[in-house]
Amino acid sequence: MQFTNIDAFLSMGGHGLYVWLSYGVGLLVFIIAFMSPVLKKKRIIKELSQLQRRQSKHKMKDNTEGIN
Amino acid sequence: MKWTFFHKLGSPKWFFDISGKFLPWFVVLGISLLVIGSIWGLAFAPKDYQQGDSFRIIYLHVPSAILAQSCYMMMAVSAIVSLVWKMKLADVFIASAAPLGALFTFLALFTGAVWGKPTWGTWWVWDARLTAMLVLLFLYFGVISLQSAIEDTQIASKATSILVLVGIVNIPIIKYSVDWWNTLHQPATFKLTEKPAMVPEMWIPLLVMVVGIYCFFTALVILRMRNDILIRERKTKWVKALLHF
Amino acid sequence: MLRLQKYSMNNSAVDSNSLGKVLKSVCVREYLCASRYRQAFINPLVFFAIIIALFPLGVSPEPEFLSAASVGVVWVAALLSSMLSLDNLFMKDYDDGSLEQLVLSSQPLYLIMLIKSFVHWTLTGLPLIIISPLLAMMLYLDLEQLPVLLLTLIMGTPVINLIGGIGAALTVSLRSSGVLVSLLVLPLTIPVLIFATGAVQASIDGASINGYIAILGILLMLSITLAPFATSAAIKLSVSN
Amino acid sequence: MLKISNLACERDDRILFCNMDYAFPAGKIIQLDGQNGAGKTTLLRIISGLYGSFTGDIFWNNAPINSVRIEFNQELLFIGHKSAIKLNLTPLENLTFLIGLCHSFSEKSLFDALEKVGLYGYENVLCRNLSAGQQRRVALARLYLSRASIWVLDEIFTAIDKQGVAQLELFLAEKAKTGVTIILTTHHQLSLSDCLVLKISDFQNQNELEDAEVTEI
Repeated sequence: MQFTNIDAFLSMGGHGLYVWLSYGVGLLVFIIAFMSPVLKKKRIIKELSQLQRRQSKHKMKDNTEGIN
Repeated sequence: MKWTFFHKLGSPKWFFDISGKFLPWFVVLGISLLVIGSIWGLAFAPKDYQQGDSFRIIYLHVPSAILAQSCYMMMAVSAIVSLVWKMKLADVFIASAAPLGALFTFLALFTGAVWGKPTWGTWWVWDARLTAMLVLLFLYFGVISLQSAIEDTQIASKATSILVLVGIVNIPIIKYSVDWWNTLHQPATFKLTEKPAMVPEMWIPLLVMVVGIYCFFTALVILRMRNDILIRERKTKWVKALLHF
Repeated sequence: MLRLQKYSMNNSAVDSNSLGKVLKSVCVREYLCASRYRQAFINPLVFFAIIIALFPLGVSPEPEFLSAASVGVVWVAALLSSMLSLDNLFMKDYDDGSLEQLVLSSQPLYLIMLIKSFVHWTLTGLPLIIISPLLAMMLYLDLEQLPVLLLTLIMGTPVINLIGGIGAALTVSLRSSGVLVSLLVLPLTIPVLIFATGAVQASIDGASINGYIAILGILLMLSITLAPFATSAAIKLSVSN
Repeated sequence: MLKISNLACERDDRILFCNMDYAFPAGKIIQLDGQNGAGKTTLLRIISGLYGSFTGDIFWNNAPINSVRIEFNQELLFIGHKSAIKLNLTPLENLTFLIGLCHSFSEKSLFDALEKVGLYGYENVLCRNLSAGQQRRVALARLYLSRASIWVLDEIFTAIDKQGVAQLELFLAEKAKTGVTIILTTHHQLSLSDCLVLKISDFQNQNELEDAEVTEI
């Protein structure tokens, strides 16, 4: 451990603002980069299954019409 | 001649199945390596004798810069694969990796600028590395906007592949010219990241971060590629079967 | 063997035009079209002059400052106006279907693209080079440096045209492609800008410019040999839209 | 001879046609038939090599077409929706370029061709001053000059008057007898007797796309 206490760790020898700004933005970027595809996947699956349901309904209708 | 291996590799379904198995590992490995590396770098690595603690930005700056550059290389390899063997997965990779490349380039630029403030006294210096990164960011923007401007996905992919290849031929020239320009206008000053012989306590956490960011990047690319594959292959049997569950 | 025979057979049957004649007919048509619609090639020139005139207005009219900045300003303005003229390169040919005919020609498309680039350069790059001494003098560029500036423009503008051709070819099928072309092309032209302005700067400092000119020559050769391939691939792609 | 085998094309989430096998016999006129948006133009563009997003094979004289592309292009005459006519050029200049792309010619032959399409006296008028039908005729003058053996003609009768259409049909029939394969689309009722019809709807099998393994590479 390079720092004696938590205050020294946070102040980073006077460069705290720069170091923590970098890491904060880095964390933000990582979270955004990770969450956006995860959320997008849910949306895609929802949309695609809706689309599929609509289409299969159409097909069923066609089929029954054919039988009648 | 038919390469069954290549056939398999080119199949989105195969990729979707296999990547699903590997994905959690990359996520866990990436995140834990990044966490370990950051804590190590922030709290345990010795401080630099010249720059003090602001040097700890290196553990974020260098890995993202390395990744940003190698991401373009990977895209270029994919572009060749896409144009020569017409492999769909390569197209998907380029489309998925370009925004990530831009994001990590931005991160490298941002951390570089923030690091520049305590080191040089200004937020932005027309340093060769930073300028080259800025140009790289523009190249990524070009790829992204071309991809989204063309509606037909297949044509968009091919066009992007051509652009990426043109870019990769140019990148060494740009890098060289920016280096030249920099030595011309600024006598070599204090350079970021060029340290005479880092001690192991300094570079081992850096190595951890580099490996971690690659794992994390792999996980992100897989996530994005899987999304893209679902959309592109939405009319195939296997995607429809997948959605039934 | 078989293919060779077939090839010669076809040749005698069709008697297709020689490469030289085809390239000549492309050239002739480009110049004819340009002569009937001159505005398309005058506008970028005016744009070039306006940018240069804006600079002293926007920054400072002091001779010392302007003469120091003149090379860069002339070059950046030349770059921007080249971007503007890229629209003329393929847009009309795409709209009226001429590009399809060029793609279906039995002659190598990359040579046709090279010729088109060259013609386009003589119509846009050359006039720009011709008026640039006038504008450079308005920016108080040292007269002794003028030949060096012209040399860099002569060697550099074709490179910009050739690289720009790739961007124009990639985006020709899109409506409103203007900004996109610049976004794609401008980052790729940075080396030309650096070495061209570097050469003039070196000449001002009394250093040798041979190295810079050699590198500009390499860039020119590279883009002449490589860019038409990318352009023709991009054209084939855009036509298939 | 031109042959397509197992051709399939999907566009805008729709399968235009699939499992298409057809051999275009030499010396015949083949009319592509289908509704608007059925994929007639796309098929013509695939055959001429302008459109690449398809699966299946095209053979020319039993060789895969990509391996004989230059030879094929020498034998191909393609006139599309866009007629490649520059409005700022005269009919003569336009023809000089379009024919000059393919083969050598004499100036007189250009005048003759323009006369045949009814543009006598208009040789040196800018095309922008001609009517739509006349502009179309400039493009069609290429037919009278072409030495190609495969003609791919997309909606060439558009904007042409009845008399012109009749004359063109006669010319096409005559040309086909000399061994030229003519593949065309048109909304006109062709009055030609020995015209083959290729119905695109015959190849519209609405099956789902197979699993990707087969179609990938």
